[in-house]
Amino acid sequence: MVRIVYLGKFADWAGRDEEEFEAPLDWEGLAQRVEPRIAEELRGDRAHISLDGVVLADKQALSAKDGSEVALLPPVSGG
Amino acid sequence: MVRIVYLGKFADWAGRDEEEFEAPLDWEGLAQRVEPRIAEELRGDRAHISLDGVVLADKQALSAKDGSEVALLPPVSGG
Amino acid sequence: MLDKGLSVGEAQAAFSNINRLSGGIASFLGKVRDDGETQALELTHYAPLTEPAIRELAQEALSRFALDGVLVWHRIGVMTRGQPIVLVMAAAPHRRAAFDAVDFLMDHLKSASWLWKREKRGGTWEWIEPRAEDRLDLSRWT
Amino acid sequence: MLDKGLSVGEAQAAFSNINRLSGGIASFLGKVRDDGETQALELTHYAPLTEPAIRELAQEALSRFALDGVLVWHRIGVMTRGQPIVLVMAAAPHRRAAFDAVDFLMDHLKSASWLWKREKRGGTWEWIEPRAEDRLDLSRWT
Repeated sequence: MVRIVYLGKFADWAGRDEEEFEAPLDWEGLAQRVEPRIAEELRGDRAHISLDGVVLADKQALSAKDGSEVALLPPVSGG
Repeated sequence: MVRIVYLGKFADWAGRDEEEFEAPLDWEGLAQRVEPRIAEELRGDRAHISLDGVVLADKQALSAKDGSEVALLPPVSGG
Repeated sequence: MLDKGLSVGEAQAAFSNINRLSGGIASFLGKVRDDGETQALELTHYAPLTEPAIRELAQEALSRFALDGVLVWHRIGVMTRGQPIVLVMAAAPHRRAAFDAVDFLMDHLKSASWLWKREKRGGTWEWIEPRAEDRLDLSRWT
Repeated sequence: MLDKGLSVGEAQAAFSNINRLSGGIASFLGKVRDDGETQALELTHYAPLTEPAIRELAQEALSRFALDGVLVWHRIGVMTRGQPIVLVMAAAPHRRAAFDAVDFLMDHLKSASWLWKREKRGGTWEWIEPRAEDRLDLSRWT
Protein backbone atom coordinates (compact mmCIF):
# COMPACT_ATOMS: atom_id res chain seq x y z
CA MET A 1 0.00 0.00 0.00
CA VAL A 2 1.01 3.60 -0.55
CA ARG A 3 0.23 6.05 2.21
CA ILE A 4 -1.28 9.32 0.98
CA VAL A 5 -0.88 12.35 3.27
CA TYR A 6 -3.11 15.38 2.73
CA LEU A 7 -1.74 18.72 3.90
CA GLY A 8 -3.45 22.06 4.49
CA LYS A 9 -6.72 22.58 2.69
CA PHE A 10 -6.34 19.25 0.86
CA ALA A 11 -7.05 17.55 4.20
CA ASP A 12 -10.30 19.52 4.43
CA TRP A 13 -11.20 18.70 0.85
CA ALA A 14 -10.42 15.03 1.30
CA GLY A 15 -12.19 14.90 4.65
CA ARG A 16 -9.18 13.13 6.16
CA ASP A 17 -5.49 13.58 6.90
CA GLU A 18 -4.34 10.42 5.21
CA GLU A 19 -5.44 7.23 3.52
CA GLU A 20 -3.95 4.30 1.66
CA PHE A 21 -4.00 3.54 -2.04
CA GLU A 22 -2.87 0.33 -3.65
CA ALA A 23 0.71 0.07 -4.81
CA PRO A 24 2.23 0.74 -7.23
CA LEU A 25 0.92 4.25 -7.76
CA ASP A 26 1.75 6.63 -10.58
CA TRP A 27 0.52 10.14 -11.43
CA GLU A 28 -2.49 8.90 -13.40
CA GLY A 29 -3.55 6.51 -10.66
CA LEU A 30 -3.22 9.22 -8.08
CA ALA A 31 -5.13 11.84 -10.08
CA GLN A 32 -7.98 9.39 -10.61
CA ARG A 33 -8.33 8.42 -6.98
CA VAL A 34 -8.12 11.75 -5.17
CA GLU A 35 -10.92 14.31 -4.98
CA PRO A 36 -11.34 15.98 -8.39
CA ARG A 37 -10.52 19.44 -7.09
CA ILE A 38 -7.38 18.14 -5.43
CA ALA A 39 -6.31 16.55 -8.70
CA GLU A 40 -7.06 19.79 -10.50
CA GLU A 41 -4.98 21.87 -8.13
CA LEU A 42 -2.16 19.34 -8.28
CA ARG A 43 -2.01 19.93 -12.05
CA GLY A 44 -1.14 23.57 -11.36
CA ASP A 45 2.33 24.94 -10.69
CA ARG A 46 1.91 25.91 -7.09
CA ALA A 47 0.91 22.55 -5.63
CA HIS A 48 3.50 19.85 -5.14
CA ILE A 49 3.90 16.16 -4.44
CA SER A 50 6.57 14.58 -2.29
CA LEU A 51 7.57 10.95 -2.37
CA ASP A 52 9.22 9.64 0.80
CA GLY A 53 10.33 13.09 1.87
CA VAL A 54 11.55 14.31 -1.52
CA VAL A 55 9.59 16.94 -3.45
CA LEU A 56 9.16 15.86 -7.05
CA ALA A 57 10.40 18.24 -9.71
CA ASP A 58 8.08 16.51 -12.19
CA LYS A 59 4.86 15.38 -10.54
CA GLN A 60 3.94 13.26 -13.54
CA ALA A 61 7.04 11.15 -12.94
CA LEU A 62 5.52 9.86 -9.67
CA SER A 63 6.29 6.22 -9.12
CA ALA A 64 5.35 5.07 -5.62
CA LYS A 65 5.99 1.54 -4.46
CA ASP A 66 4.55 -0.51 -1.63
CA GLY A 67 5.40 1.16 1.70
CA SER A 68 5.96 4.59 0.16
CA GLU A 69 4.52 7.81 1.51
CA VAL A 70 3.14 10.33 -0.96
CA ALA A 71 2.31 13.79 0.44
CA LEU A 72 -0.01 16.13 -1.43
CA LEU A 73 1.15 19.67 -0.80
CA PRO A 74 -1.10 22.63 -1.56
CA PRO A 75 0.53 26.00 -2.27
CA VAL A 76 2.51 26.93 0.84
CA SER A 77 1.39 29.92 2.82
CA GLY A 78 4.86 30.85 4.02
CA GLY A 79 5.77 30.68 7.69
CA MET B 1 34.13 74.37 46.81
CA VAL B 2 34.54 72.50 43.53
CA ARG B 3 34.31 68.75 43.62
CA ILE B 4 37.01 66.99 41.62
CA VAL B 5 36.21 63.43 40.46
CA TYR B 6 39.05 61.18 39.35
CA LEU B 7 38.17 58.42 36.88
CA GLY B 8 40.05 55.31 35.82
CA LYS B 9 43.79 55.39 36.35
CA PHE B 10 43.62 59.01 37.53
CA ALA B 11 41.96 57.71 40.72
CA ASP B 12 44.94 55.40 41.25
CA TRP B 13 47.40 58.18 40.54
CA ALA B 14 45.59 60.60 42.86
CA GLY B 15 45.18 57.94 45.53
CA ARG B 16 41.50 58.86 45.87
CA ASP B 17 38.25 58.97 43.91
CA GLU B 18 37.43 62.58 44.60
CA GLU B 19 38.44 65.64 46.56
CA GLU B 20 37.51 69.29 46.84
CA PHE B 21 39.38 72.36 45.57
CA GLU B 22 38.52 75.93 46.36
CA ALA B 23 36.19 77.78 44.04
CA PRO B 24 36.48 79.34 41.56
CA LEU B 25 38.70 76.96 39.62
CA ASP B 26 40.15 77.49 36.17
CA TRP B 27 42.49 75.37 34.03
CA GLU B 28 45.66 76.81 35.55
CA GLY B 29 44.39 76.32 39.09
CA LEU B 30 43.44 72.74 38.32
CA ALA B 31 46.73 71.88 36.61
CA GLN B 32 48.67 73.22 39.57
CA ARG B 33 46.71 71.31 42.18
CA VAL B 34 46.41 67.83 40.70
CA GLU B 35 49.22 65.27 40.58
CA PRO B 36 51.80 66.35 38.00
CA ARG B 37 51.32 63.26 35.81
CA ILE B 38 47.55 63.80 35.79
CA ALA B 39 48.10 67.42 34.72
CA GLU B 40 50.50 66.24 32.04
CA GLU B 41 48.08 63.70 30.63
CA LEU B 42 45.24 66.24 30.76
CA ARG B 43 47.30 68.46 28.45
CA GLY B 44 47.15 65.70 25.81
CA ASP B 45 44.36 65.18 23.29
CA ARG B 46 43.00 61.92 24.63
CA ALA B 47 42.16 62.97 28.18
CA HIS B 48 39.13 65.13 28.86
CA ILE B 49 37.52 67.27 31.51
CA SER B 50 33.81 67.54 32.17
CA LEU B 51 32.14 70.34 34.07
CA ASP B 52 28.77 69.48 35.61
CA GLY B 53 28.17 66.61 33.16
CA VAL B 54 29.33 68.42 30.02
CA VAL B 55 32.61 67.44 28.35
CA LEU B 56 34.62 70.56 27.57
CA ALA B 57 35.67 71.06 23.96
CA ASP B 58 38.43 73.36 25.21
CA LYS B 59 39.85 72.23 28.54
CA GLN B 60 41.68 75.50 29.01
CA ALA B 61 38.33 77.29 29.05
CA LEU B 62 37.45 75.56 32.36
CA SER B 63 35.60 77.88 34.70
CA ALA B 64 34.18 76.03 37.72
CA LYS B 65 32.17 77.84 40.35
CA ASP B 66 31.27 76.94 43.89
CA GLY B 67 29.20 73.72 43.93
CA SER B 68 30.45 72.56 40.51
CA GLU B 69 31.69 69.05 39.76
CA VAL B 70 34.77 68.69 37.58
CA ALA B 71 35.54 65.16 36.37
CA LEU B 72 39.01 64.28 35.11
CA LEU B 73 38.63 61.69 32.36
CA PRO B 74 41.60 59.64 31.20
CA PRO B 75 41.52 58.22 27.66
CA VAL B 76 38.47 55.95 27.45
CA SER B 77 39.04 52.25 26.93
CA GLY B 78 35.88 51.66 24.96
CA GLY B 79 33.11 49.51 26.35
CA MET C 1 9.21 22.54 14.69
CA LEU C 2 7.30 22.76 17.93
CA ASP C 3 3.61 22.10 18.40
CA LYS C 4 3.54 23.68 21.82
CA GLY C 5 4.23 27.21 22.99
CA LEU C 6 7.86 28.23 22.71
CA SER C 7 9.36 28.86 26.10
CA VAL C 8 11.42 31.65 24.61
CA GLY C 9 13.05 32.63 27.88
CA GLU C 10 14.19 29.11 28.64
CA ALA C 11 15.49 28.61 25.12
CA GLN C 12 17.43 31.85 25.21
CA ALA C 13 18.88 31.08 28.62
CA ALA C 14 19.86 27.55 27.60
CA PHE C 15 21.41 28.69 24.34
CA SER C 16 23.28 31.48 26.09
CA ASN C 17 24.53 29.03 28.68
CA ILE C 18 25.71 26.49 26.12
CA ASN C 19 27.51 29.28 24.27
CA ARG C 20 28.57 31.17 27.36
CA LEU C 21 32.09 31.81 26.16
CA SER C 22 31.03 33.18 22.78
CA GLY C 23 31.68 36.86 22.29
CA GLY C 24 28.10 37.57 21.38
CA ILE C 25 24.67 36.19 20.74
CA ALA C 26 22.27 37.73 18.23
CA SER C 27 18.66 36.69 18.17
CA PHE C 28 15.37 37.38 16.47
CA LEU C 29 11.97 36.52 17.88
CA GLY C 30 9.03 36.76 15.49
CA LYS C 31 5.56 36.96 17.00
CA VAL C 32 1.95 36.93 15.89
CA ARG C 33 1.01 40.52 15.24
CA ASP C 34 -2.33 42.00 16.07
CA ASP C 35 -4.00 42.98 12.81
CA GLY C 36 -7.27 43.71 14.59
CA GLU C 37 -9.12 40.93 12.72
CA THR C 38 -7.35 37.63 13.12
CA GLN C 39 -8.48 35.79 16.24
CA ALA C 40 -6.07 32.90 15.83
CA LEU C 41 -3.85 31.28 13.26
CA GLU C 42 -2.88 27.70 12.73
CA LEU C 43 0.25 26.49 11.01
CA THR C 44 0.48 22.92 9.73
CA HIS C 45 3.71 21.49 8.41
CA TYR C 46 4.87 18.25 6.86
CA ALA C 47 7.66 16.99 9.11
CA PRO C 48 9.44 14.78 6.53
CA LEU C 49 10.10 17.97 4.53
CA THR C 50 10.45 20.72 7.13
CA GLU C 51 12.72 18.97 9.59
CA PRO C 52 15.55 18.04 7.24
CA ALA C 53 15.20 21.40 5.46
CA ILE C 54 15.61 23.37 8.67
CA ARG C 55 18.48 21.20 9.85
CA GLU C 56 20.17 21.71 6.49
CA LEU C 57 19.60 25.46 6.69
CA ALA C 58 21.15 25.58 10.17
CA GLN C 59 24.08 23.55 8.87
CA GLU C 60 24.53 25.95 5.98
CA ALA C 61 24.59 28.91 8.37
CA LEU C 62 27.24 27.14 10.46
CA SER C 63 29.44 26.56 7.43
CA ARG C 64 28.87 30.00 5.89
CA PHE C 65 29.53 32.13 9.00
CA ALA C 66 32.09 31.83 11.79
CA LEU C 67 29.67 30.67 14.47
CA ASP C 68 29.83 28.80 17.73
CA GLY C 69 26.22 27.65 17.44
CA VAL C 70 22.76 28.34 16.04
CA LEU C 71 19.20 27.73 17.18
CA VAL C 72 16.18 27.69 14.86
CA TRP C 73 12.73 27.17 16.34
CA HIS C 74 9.45 27.43 14.49
CA ARG C 75 6.05 27.08 16.04
CA ILE C 76 3.32 25.04 14.43
CA GLY C 77 -0.24 24.56 15.66
CA VAL C 78 -2.70 27.18 16.85
CA MET C 79 -1.39 30.56 17.98
CA THR C 80 -2.92 33.83 19.04
CA ARG C 81 -1.58 37.35 18.83
CA GLY C 82 1.53 38.11 20.80
CA GLN C 83 2.64 34.49 20.77
CA PRO C 84 6.03 33.57 19.35
CA ILE C 85 6.17 32.00 15.88
CA VAL C 86 9.88 31.82 15.29
CA LEU C 87 13.06 32.13 17.31
CA VAL C 88 16.48 32.24 15.67
CA MET C 89 19.72 32.65 17.62
CA ALA C 90 23.37 32.64 16.62
CA ALA C 91 26.42 32.65 18.89
CA ALA C 92 29.73 33.83 17.48
CA PRO C 93 33.04 35.36 18.48
CA HIS C 94 32.14 38.45 16.43
CA ARG C 95 28.98 40.48 16.38
CA ARG C 96 28.86 40.76 12.59
CA ALA C 97 28.86 36.98 12.07
CA ALA C 98 26.14 36.48 14.68
CA PHE C 99 23.98 39.19 13.12
CA ASP C 100 24.48 38.03 9.56
CA ALA C 101 23.68 34.45 10.48
CA VAL C 102 20.36 35.41 12.10
CA ASP C 103 19.50 37.51 9.06
CA PHE C 104 20.42 34.68 6.70
CA LEU C 105 18.40 32.14 8.68
CA MET C 106 15.35 34.40 8.75
CA ASP C 107 15.64 35.12 5.03
CA HIS C 108 15.81 31.45 4.12
CA LEU C 109 13.50 30.00 6.71
CA LYS C 110 10.47 30.59 4.56
CA SER C 111 11.83 28.72 1.60
CA ALA C 112 12.70 25.81 3.89
CA SER C 113 9.27 25.90 5.46
CA TRP C 114 6.54 23.71 4.03
CA LEU C 115 3.84 25.39 6.06
CA TRP C 116 0.14 25.83 5.55
CA LYS C 117 -1.69 28.48 7.43
CA ARG C 118 -5.29 29.11 8.25
CA GLU C 119 -6.64 32.08 10.09
CA LYS C 120 -9.74 32.50 12.19
CA ARG C 121 -11.66 35.69 11.55
CA GLY C 122 -15.17 36.30 12.77
CA GLY C 123 -15.25 32.75 14.14
CA THR C 124 -14.45 31.11 10.78
CA TRP C 125 -11.23 29.36 9.81
CA GLU C 126 -9.91 30.12 6.34
CA TRP C 127 -6.88 28.77 4.55
CA ILE C 128 -4.45 31.46 3.51
CA GLU C 129 -3.45 31.36 -0.10
CA PRO C 130 0.07 32.41 -0.96
CA ARG C 131 -0.84 35.47 -2.97
CA ALA C 132 -2.47 37.24 -0.06
CA GLU C 133 -0.03 35.59 2.28
CA ASP C 134 3.12 36.91 0.68
CA ARG C 135 2.05 40.36 1.62
CA LEU C 136 1.14 39.35 5.16
CA ASP C 137 4.38 37.53 5.66
CA LEU C 138 6.43 40.36 4.35
CA SER C 139 4.73 42.67 6.73
CA ARG C 140 5.33 40.29 9.59
CA TRP C 141 8.95 39.47 9.11
CA THR C 142 10.61 41.74 6.63
CA MET D 1 24.50 51.10 33.53
CA LEU D 2 24.35 48.23 35.98
CA ASP D 3 26.87 47.45 38.65
CA LYS D 4 25.47 43.99 39.27
CA GLY D 5 25.19 40.96 37.04
CA LEU D 6 22.69 41.37 34.23
CA SER D 7 19.81 39.01 34.60
CA VAL D 8 19.68 38.61 30.86
CA GLY D 9 16.84 36.11 30.87
CA GLU D 10 14.63 38.27 33.05
CA ALA D 11 15.35 41.36 30.97
CA GLN D 12 14.57 39.55 27.74
CA ALA D 13 11.37 38.12 29.14
CA ALA D 14 10.25 41.47 30.52
CA PHE D 15 11.07 43.31 27.31
CA SER D 16 9.32 40.67 25.24
CA ASN D 17 6.29 40.89 27.49
CA ILE D 18 6.10 44.69 27.36
CA ASN D 19 6.37 44.50 23.57
CA ARG D 20 4.33 41.36 23.19
CA LEU D 21 2.31 42.63 20.25
CA SER D 22 5.32 43.73 18.24
CA GLY D 23 6.02 41.75 15.11
CA GLY D 24 9.55 40.95 16.15
CA ILE D 25 12.31 41.47 18.64
CA ALA D 26 15.97 41.53 17.68
CA SER D 27 18.63 41.37 20.33
CA PHE D 28 22.36 41.23 20.83
CA LEU D 29 24.12 40.02 23.95
CA GLY D 30 27.83 40.78 24.23
CA LYS D 31 29.84 38.73 26.71
CA VAL D 32 33.32 38.63 28.15
CA ARG D 33 35.33 36.38 25.92
CA ASP D 34 37.95 33.99 27.10
CA ASP D 35 41.31 35.14 25.79
CA GLY D 36 43.13 32.60 27.95
CA GLU D 37 44.93 35.31 29.96
CA THR D 38 42.48 37.74 31.46
CA GLN D 39 41.20 36.58 34.83
CA ALA D 40 38.76 39.44 35.30
CA LEU D 41 37.97 42.86 33.95
CA GLU D 42 36.56 45.90 35.62
CA LEU D 43 34.69 48.70 33.91
CA THR D 44 34.30 52.08 35.60
CA HIS D 45 32.05 54.77 34.20
CA TYR D 46 31.14 58.33 35.03
CA ALA D 47 27.38 58.34 35.47
CA PRO D 48 26.78 62.05 34.74
CA LEU D 49 28.14 61.41 31.25
CA THR D 50 27.15 57.82 30.44
CA GLU D 51 23.55 57.88 31.59
CA PRO D 52 22.32 60.85 29.53
CA ALA D 53 24.42 59.68 26.56
CA ILE D 54 22.86 56.22 26.56
CA ARG D 55 19.37 57.62 27.04
CA GLU D 56 19.96 59.99 24.15
CA LEU D 57 21.27 57.16 22.00
CA ALA D 58 18.17 55.07 22.74
CA GLN D 59 16.02 58.09 21.90
CA GLU D 60 17.84 58.54 18.63
CA ALA D 61 17.24 54.89 17.71
CA LEU D 62 13.53 55.33 18.50
CA SER D 63 13.28 58.35 16.24
CA ARG D 64 15.42 56.93 13.44
CA PHE D 65 13.75 53.51 13.11
CA ALA D 66 10.11 52.45 13.29
CA LEU D 67 10.31 50.79 16.69
CA ASP D 68 7.94 49.86 19.47
CA GLY D 69 10.69 49.93 22.07
CA VAL D 70 14.40 49.56 22.81
CA LEU D 71 16.47 48.31 25.71
CA VAL D 72 20.14 49.17 26.24
CA TRP D 73 21.98 47.65 29.19
CA HIS D 74 25.66 47.93 29.93
CA ARG D 75 27.46 46.27 32.78
CA ILE D 76 30.00 48.11 34.88
CA GLY D 77 32.06 46.70 37.72
CA VAL D 78 34.05 43.48 37.86
CA MET D 79 33.26 40.72 35.38
CA THR D 80 34.73 37.38 34.48
CA ARG D 81 34.68 35.46 31.23
CA GLY D 82 31.30 34.34 29.98
CA GLN D 83 29.50 37.11 31.83
CA PRO D 84 27.32 39.55 29.91
CA ILE D 85 28.69 43.05 29.25
CA VAL D 86 26.00 44.49 27.06
CA LEU D 87 22.42 43.67 26.10
CA VAL D 88 20.62 45.58 23.36
CA MET D 89 17.05 44.77 22.26
CA ALA D 90 14.68 46.38 19.80
CA ALA D 91 11.01 45.58 19.23
CA ALA D 92 9.42 46.59 15.93
CA PRO D 93 6.60 45.69 13.59
CA HIS D 94 9.21 44.79 10.95
CA ARG D 95 12.27 42.63 11.24
CA ARG D 96 14.50 45.01 9.30
CA ALA D 97 13.84 47.93 11.65
CA ALA D 98 14.48 45.78 14.73
CA PHE D 99 17.74 44.48 13.27
CA ASP D 100 19.00 47.84 12.08
CA ALA D 101 18.22 49.44 15.43
CA VAL D 102 20.24 46.85 17.34
CA ASP D 103 23.11 47.28 14.91
CA PHE D 104 22.93 51.07 15.20
CA LEU D 105 22.85 50.93 19.00
CA MET D 106 25.81 48.58 19.14
CA ASP D 107 27.78 50.72 16.70
CA HIS D 108 27.20 53.89 18.69
CA LEU D 109 27.28 52.52 22.19
CA LYS D 110 31.03 52.88 22.43
CA SER D 111 31.07 56.53 21.52
CA ALA D 112 28.38 57.13 24.15
CA SER D 113 30.32 55.14 26.73
CA TRP D 114 32.72 56.95 28.99
CA LEU D 115 34.22 53.75 30.31
CA TRP D 116 37.57 52.88 31.77
CA LYS D 117 38.69 49.32 31.87
CA ARG D 118 41.27 47.44 33.79
CA GLU D 119 42.11 43.80 33.40
CA LYS D 120 43.56 41.31 35.82
CA ARG D 121 46.26 39.08 34.39
CA GLY D 122 48.55 36.95 36.50
CA GLY D 123 46.99 38.42 39.62
CA THR D 124 47.75 42.05 38.67
CA TRP D 125 45.26 44.72 37.62
CA GLU D 126 46.26 46.92 34.70
CA TRP D 127 44.48 49.83 33.10
CA ILE D 128 43.77 49.29 29.43
CA GLU D 129 44.87 52.11 27.18
CA PRO D 130 42.75 52.83 24.14
CA ARG D 131 45.34 51.92 21.56
CA ALA D 132 45.55 48.28 22.58
CA GLU D 133 41.92 48.37 23.54
CA ASP D 134 40.55 49.38 20.16
CA ARG D 135 41.74 46.11 18.82
CA LEU D 136 40.35 44.12 21.73
CA ASP D 137 37.00 45.84 21.51
CA LEU D 138 36.75 45.34 17.82
CA SER D 139 37.40 41.68 18.30
CA ARG D 140 34.79 41.50 21.01
CA TRP D 141 31.93 43.30 19.36
CA THR D 142 32.52 43.83 15.71
